[in-house]
Amino acid sequence: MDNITQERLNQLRGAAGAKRHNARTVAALTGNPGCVRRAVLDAAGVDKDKLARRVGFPAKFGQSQFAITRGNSFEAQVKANAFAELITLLRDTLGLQIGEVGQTDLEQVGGNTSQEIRHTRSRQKLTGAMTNGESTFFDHPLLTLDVGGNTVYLEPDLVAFHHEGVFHVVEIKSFAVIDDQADGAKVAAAAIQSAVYVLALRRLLGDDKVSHEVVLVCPKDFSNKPVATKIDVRKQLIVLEHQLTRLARIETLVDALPPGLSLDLDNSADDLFKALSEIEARYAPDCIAKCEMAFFCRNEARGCTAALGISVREELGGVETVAEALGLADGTLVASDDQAEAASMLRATADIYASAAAA
Amino acid sequence: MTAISSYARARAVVAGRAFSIATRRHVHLSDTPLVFVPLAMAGEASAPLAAMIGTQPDKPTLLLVPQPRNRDLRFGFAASLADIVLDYVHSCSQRVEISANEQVFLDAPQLLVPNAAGVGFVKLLGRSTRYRRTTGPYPVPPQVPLLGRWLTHLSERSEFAGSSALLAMTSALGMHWATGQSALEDANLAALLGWIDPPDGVTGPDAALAAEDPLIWPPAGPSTDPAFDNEILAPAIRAWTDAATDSPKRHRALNTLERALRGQLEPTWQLMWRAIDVLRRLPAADSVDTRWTTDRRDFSRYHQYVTDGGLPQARRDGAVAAARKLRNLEREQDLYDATRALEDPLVMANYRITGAAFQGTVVQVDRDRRVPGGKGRAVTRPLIVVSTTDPAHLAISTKVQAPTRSGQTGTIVQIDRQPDTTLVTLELSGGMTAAKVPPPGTVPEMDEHITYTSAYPESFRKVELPPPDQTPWTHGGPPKPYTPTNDDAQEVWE
Amino acid sequence: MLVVTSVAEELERRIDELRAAVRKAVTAGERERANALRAELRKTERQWEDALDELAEPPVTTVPRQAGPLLPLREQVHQALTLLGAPAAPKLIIAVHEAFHVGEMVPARLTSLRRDEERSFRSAPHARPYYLCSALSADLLAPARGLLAVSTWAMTTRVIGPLSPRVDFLTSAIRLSEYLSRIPEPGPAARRLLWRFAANIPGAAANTDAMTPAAVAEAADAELQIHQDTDRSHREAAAKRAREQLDDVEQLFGSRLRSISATGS
Amino acid sequence: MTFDPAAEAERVTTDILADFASGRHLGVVVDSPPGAGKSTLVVRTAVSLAAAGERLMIVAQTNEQVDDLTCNLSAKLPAGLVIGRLTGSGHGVPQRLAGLPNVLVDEKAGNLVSCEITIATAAKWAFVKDTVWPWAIVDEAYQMRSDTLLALAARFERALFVGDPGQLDPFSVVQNDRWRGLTWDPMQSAVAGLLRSNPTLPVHRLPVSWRLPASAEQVVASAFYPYTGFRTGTGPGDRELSFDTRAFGRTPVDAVLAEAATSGWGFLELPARHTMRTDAEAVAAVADITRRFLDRGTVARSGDSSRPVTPDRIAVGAAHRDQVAALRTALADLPDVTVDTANRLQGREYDVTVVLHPLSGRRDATAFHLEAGRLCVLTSRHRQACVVVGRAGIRELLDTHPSAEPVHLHEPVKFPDGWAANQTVMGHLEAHSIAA
Repeated sequence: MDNITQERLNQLRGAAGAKRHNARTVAALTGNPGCVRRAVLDAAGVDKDKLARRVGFPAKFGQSQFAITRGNSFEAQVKANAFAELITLLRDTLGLQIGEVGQTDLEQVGGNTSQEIRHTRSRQKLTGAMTNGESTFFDHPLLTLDVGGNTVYLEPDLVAFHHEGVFHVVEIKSFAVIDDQADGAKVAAAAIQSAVYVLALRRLLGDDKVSHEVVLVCPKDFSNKPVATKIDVRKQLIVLEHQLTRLARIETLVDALPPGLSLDLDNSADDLFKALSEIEARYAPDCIAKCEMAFFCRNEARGCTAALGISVREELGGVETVAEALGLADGTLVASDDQAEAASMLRATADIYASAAAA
Repeated sequence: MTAISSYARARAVVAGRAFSIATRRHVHLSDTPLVFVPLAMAGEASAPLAAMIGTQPDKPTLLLVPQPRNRDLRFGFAASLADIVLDYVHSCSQRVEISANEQVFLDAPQLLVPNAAGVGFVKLLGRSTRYRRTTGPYPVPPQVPLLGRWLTHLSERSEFAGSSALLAMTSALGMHWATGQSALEDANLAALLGWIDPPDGVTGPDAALAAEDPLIWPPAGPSTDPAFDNEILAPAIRAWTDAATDSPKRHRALNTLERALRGQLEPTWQLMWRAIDVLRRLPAADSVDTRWTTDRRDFSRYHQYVTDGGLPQARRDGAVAAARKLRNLEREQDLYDATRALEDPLVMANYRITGAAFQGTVVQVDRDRRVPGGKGRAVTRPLIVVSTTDPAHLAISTKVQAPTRSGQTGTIVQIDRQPDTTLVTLELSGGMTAAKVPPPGTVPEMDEHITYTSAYPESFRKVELPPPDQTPWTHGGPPKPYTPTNDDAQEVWE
Repeated sequence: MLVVTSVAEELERRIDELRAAVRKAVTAGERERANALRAELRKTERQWEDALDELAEPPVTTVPRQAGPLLPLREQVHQALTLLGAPAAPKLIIAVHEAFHVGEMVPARLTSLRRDEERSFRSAPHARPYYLCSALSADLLAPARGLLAVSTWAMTTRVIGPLSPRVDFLTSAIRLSEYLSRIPEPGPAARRLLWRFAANIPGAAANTDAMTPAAVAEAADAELQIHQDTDRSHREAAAKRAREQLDDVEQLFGSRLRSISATGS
Repeated sequence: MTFDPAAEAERVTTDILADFASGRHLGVVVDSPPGAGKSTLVVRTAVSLAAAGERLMIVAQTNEQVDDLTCNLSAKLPAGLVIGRLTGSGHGVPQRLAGLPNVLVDEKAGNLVSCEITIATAAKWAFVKDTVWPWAIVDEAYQMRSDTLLALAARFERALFVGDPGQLDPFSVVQNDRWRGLTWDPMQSAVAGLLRSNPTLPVHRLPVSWRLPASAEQVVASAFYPYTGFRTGTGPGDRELSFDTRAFGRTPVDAVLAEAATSGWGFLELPARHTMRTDAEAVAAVADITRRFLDRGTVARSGDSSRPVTPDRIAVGAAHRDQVAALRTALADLPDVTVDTANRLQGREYDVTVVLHPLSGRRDATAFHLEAGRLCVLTSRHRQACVVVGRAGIRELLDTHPSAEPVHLHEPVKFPDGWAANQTVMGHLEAHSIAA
């Protein structure tokens, strides 16, 4: 993006260091692409979690240490003993050849964990793999992806290179696959996240070098035994690429903001509150599960039909506020021409509700 | 969402309290429901942590697993839970009646959990226990696999529209009241009930807001508040694990755990019983009993099956089982939707708004009208005209019925839309006896206030499916019959 | 007595308050406050424990969970590594130890172990018959993440090329099988350990009951044949570089990354 | 080399017949893009089998489809052969079939044993017992649910499954994920299930759409048949609309007619607004356009044959029933114009279609609105031109659509993706857009 925009964004963020995108936040671009507030805050690298707290609406998704422990120990387990369990799994799911067991550790470079060094090395090793075929498993490679003009570092759990000349992203998650089924929302989240990695890999190695089939590794049933399932992420890739190209529009969004707008976390809660209100949000109830700002936006959206759920808004004739809807329904509000149909529908609903409730 | 519930939500926002979307109760409530509030450990697939269970508000039993990662302790939990559930199941199988020449118990188990996730927990717990072996590797107490079958039975039954065998309280309340918040937020039992039945002097929205503070209202489970996990549960579990067996330290640790978990469960336990009272205040709809009979029959059949030593439910449906189940689910869904509307004007209201039904006044009756019938001879086909202000989007020749006159079908002959009213002309057939002149009362009278709907229960003809062992090639051929394997039993639960 | 009880109750109340307070602080994101409260909470909990100890009848003397270790830790690790015959991660070393000996190993102490060994070597090189050292990554000759080795092993054994982890896994499997077939009554723990290998070697064993050490060794060797030569040449080249380029300390504990240019492979 | 549609289509058809008749496969699947001669294939296959003395059963989905097929068959059937039309109880004899000499109509399969060809709806077939036919043809197989096929699969030994994968999937009133990922998931389409259980069955594709004009080839193929595509039988300029009367002034309606006449596509863009589904303005616009086509004396030329576009050659399509109700009222004076939902327009063909865009005036797009099959049906019924009416802002709506569909393990990803297909179609329509 152009420098002016970058400048505006830095100014908006203020003193605090920029919070970098990661696979999860990039994936979130597809979650509510219509929300200007989220787009701007993410582009500016504002710490939404802190911000939400400062304005008095803390997000409520803390993580239980039990879940974290479980996640880590499961990944450690499937990778233990030179990927012993993974090798067995991938021999089945990807048809790895018996000779394909080579492994390269990219989590650190000779004790050095700086992102630049790790990325350079990851690049060398991954591009090298296609020529020398030394390694099949690349542990925690560090990839980059251009997100709205910023370089974002991404770190998949594992990338597997197959002798048939394609790389496969391997995602290790600790939610269970029970009788070959898993929580659709969790799988969807894993899929879009993996798609981000696939995209980053493709930008590095070329589209035909990276499979659109990622391998999801989860605990089987109620055991710790891992099971691998291939997931086709073509749809996720379509959406993701579309939203990434749309990020260019961040410039127009930023231009639209009042000059001097600042979300510096050191500002008073009041100022932050006011400043936030200047940036338009697109609140829907399911934001609560997805976005740190949700409770702030929900409070703001109180009295709007959208806060009751998008299908409710639809049922209420797409009218903006609850007051309007009821006003039109009981006739105390005069319908503008473009509200005429909504009004008559709402009046009918009100009449019928009254007659039925009376019965 | 429907137009009615959406409108009611809007009203609720302004009024600060929930609005009715049903005038009658459409779920059955047993005199002694088994209320079950489970908690699970985060990050694990159905690792029970604790539960409060019982049939009486003042006598809950608290079960807990001091170290949920310990497999034996989990099965200990399952065993104690089994004792309670199986006793309850047994108590339901005491009195029988003979209906449609089969033995049907007069009672059936009814399990009430706080929310949809609770139903999911029951399903998983059933799945994780029903294949356990009582001998060989990893043996478990005999009642555990039995528990698994019953929990599985209940959760499968709960997939049927109108079944009350296993209810999520949030859904039970949600089908009778609309709140001023989103359906997503209604999944919080405390919040939902806060809108429907707020404590004195508190408005719905405030009650709902308070319900979101885990310190005031702990989550209704099965997942716990992360802060509780990290700050209280984890240290308590560690204390218990580190303490030597039978040491005073361990006893104390157990007490701490018990106090902490009781504190998380009790509020929801109270909510559950409050919710039950709220629901009991509504008069039950007529067909609630009929549907409960279906639940009882299903229970009786499965009870018999278990007694005869049938195998545990398969992991997944085979092709034929799946097709049959889908058909049954669809049949019960249609039946349920239609009957609910016939029995409850507020439910019917949804059909009136979409124009699939209409309510109005009879303004014209041609009672003795006769037309040539199929085999040449004349048949009685009265014409009536109903004047309505409802949208009434019905195509000509659509068949409709009146809730009050189930035996009789009307066919839309003409719809005449006038500025202030719509005149619907109907040709009636059936419900008039064979007499040339319909006996009085069999045809709607002038000025009668009447509702007609195009959505009414229709007789289903049951499709015969091939027996599983003759599954055709189009569906992968006959499946291997399910036989329990060692894997089932050895599948380590940790 | 009574007094003490009331004290305990008082403390109990306080503990509940503190717990609530901590959670409030956490949800509000007030980290410092939360930590302060936590500290006080733990203190109060200790006081409570003490108060109750006074109440409690003299605690039943409980038997220590495990008999104390018979050998010093480094000896035990050395034993495990010698059995495996290849560089191994702490997790595996612990598993091996617990499969054949009493007494548990604390992972934390294992990680510090390597540092102690390095310190001791630097202060008095070659003073001990062996040191527990690092395995070296073949390309950078830097310490390979999380792998322990024995200083007396040949450099070719201690350097890790791309294929080496699998090769070492198979080698260890073979040595473990042989060991098991030698000892009269391998316990369940030992068999469980072998199974963890067998389960991931093609053709090693259908299931736990059917598993025989001989078959496992045979299957492992079959796959080993496929990787061995490439791996050996790789390791030898790297070992040569190590001997030429590294000083004594580095040869045992690896070279720190010097410059990014060194990352070329 | 140049593409000879007729020859190509003939080649594929003979392949199909040979493949099926060879008896080497229990099943043969034929995917057919819109108007690629599906029913011609069905008739031809049936006739050739019957003529060869084989007995076969034909399965279609609706009574209307069954009666259409019966008529076509009866016309093509060699003398001496008889079609048995098996009807539901109380269905009576469809008057269309009453006069046909070589058609027997009966409620009982037992009374039709003498017939070489027996034809009925899938629903009816599910109740037939005992008899087994050596051959079966299943028409519109993608609109049939897998559990329906299960109920009647025992009736035949081998079957030809013909259908259009681009149209709407079958649906159910119940929502239940318990069968997700199973190859025999009863909720999926019969063909989807069939192929998952029998991955080796041959799948043929009819390569040529005889219905769609050349102007529709690129957009419809790329939006709805992304991995297979198809060609149109006619080339650029082979189809053309002309008007007897000239447009007076340059009203948007006439402008969009002109655009449609020359390019085969027209998009009348109403000012952006969030509306009720039954957006009165949009409904009026659709009605005006339809009426205008008739008032202007539209003539449709295909090759060198021309004919006037009469009311029965025009269809008006929408997504929701209430929209259709509103449109019918608005077009009450033109009873011969077909006005219906996408579901009921499946498999139909017209010269001109006028469509109310499913996303017009919507604030949020639901899965229903985005379903690829729905848009595919609406934009692929025409021989000449398709005019779409919609509010401005559909593109933005798509861009800001949150993608949150759950993903189920072992469930094949279905293409085209509705969201992507909508993007493609809108992208195309913008080039033919006229502001109202």
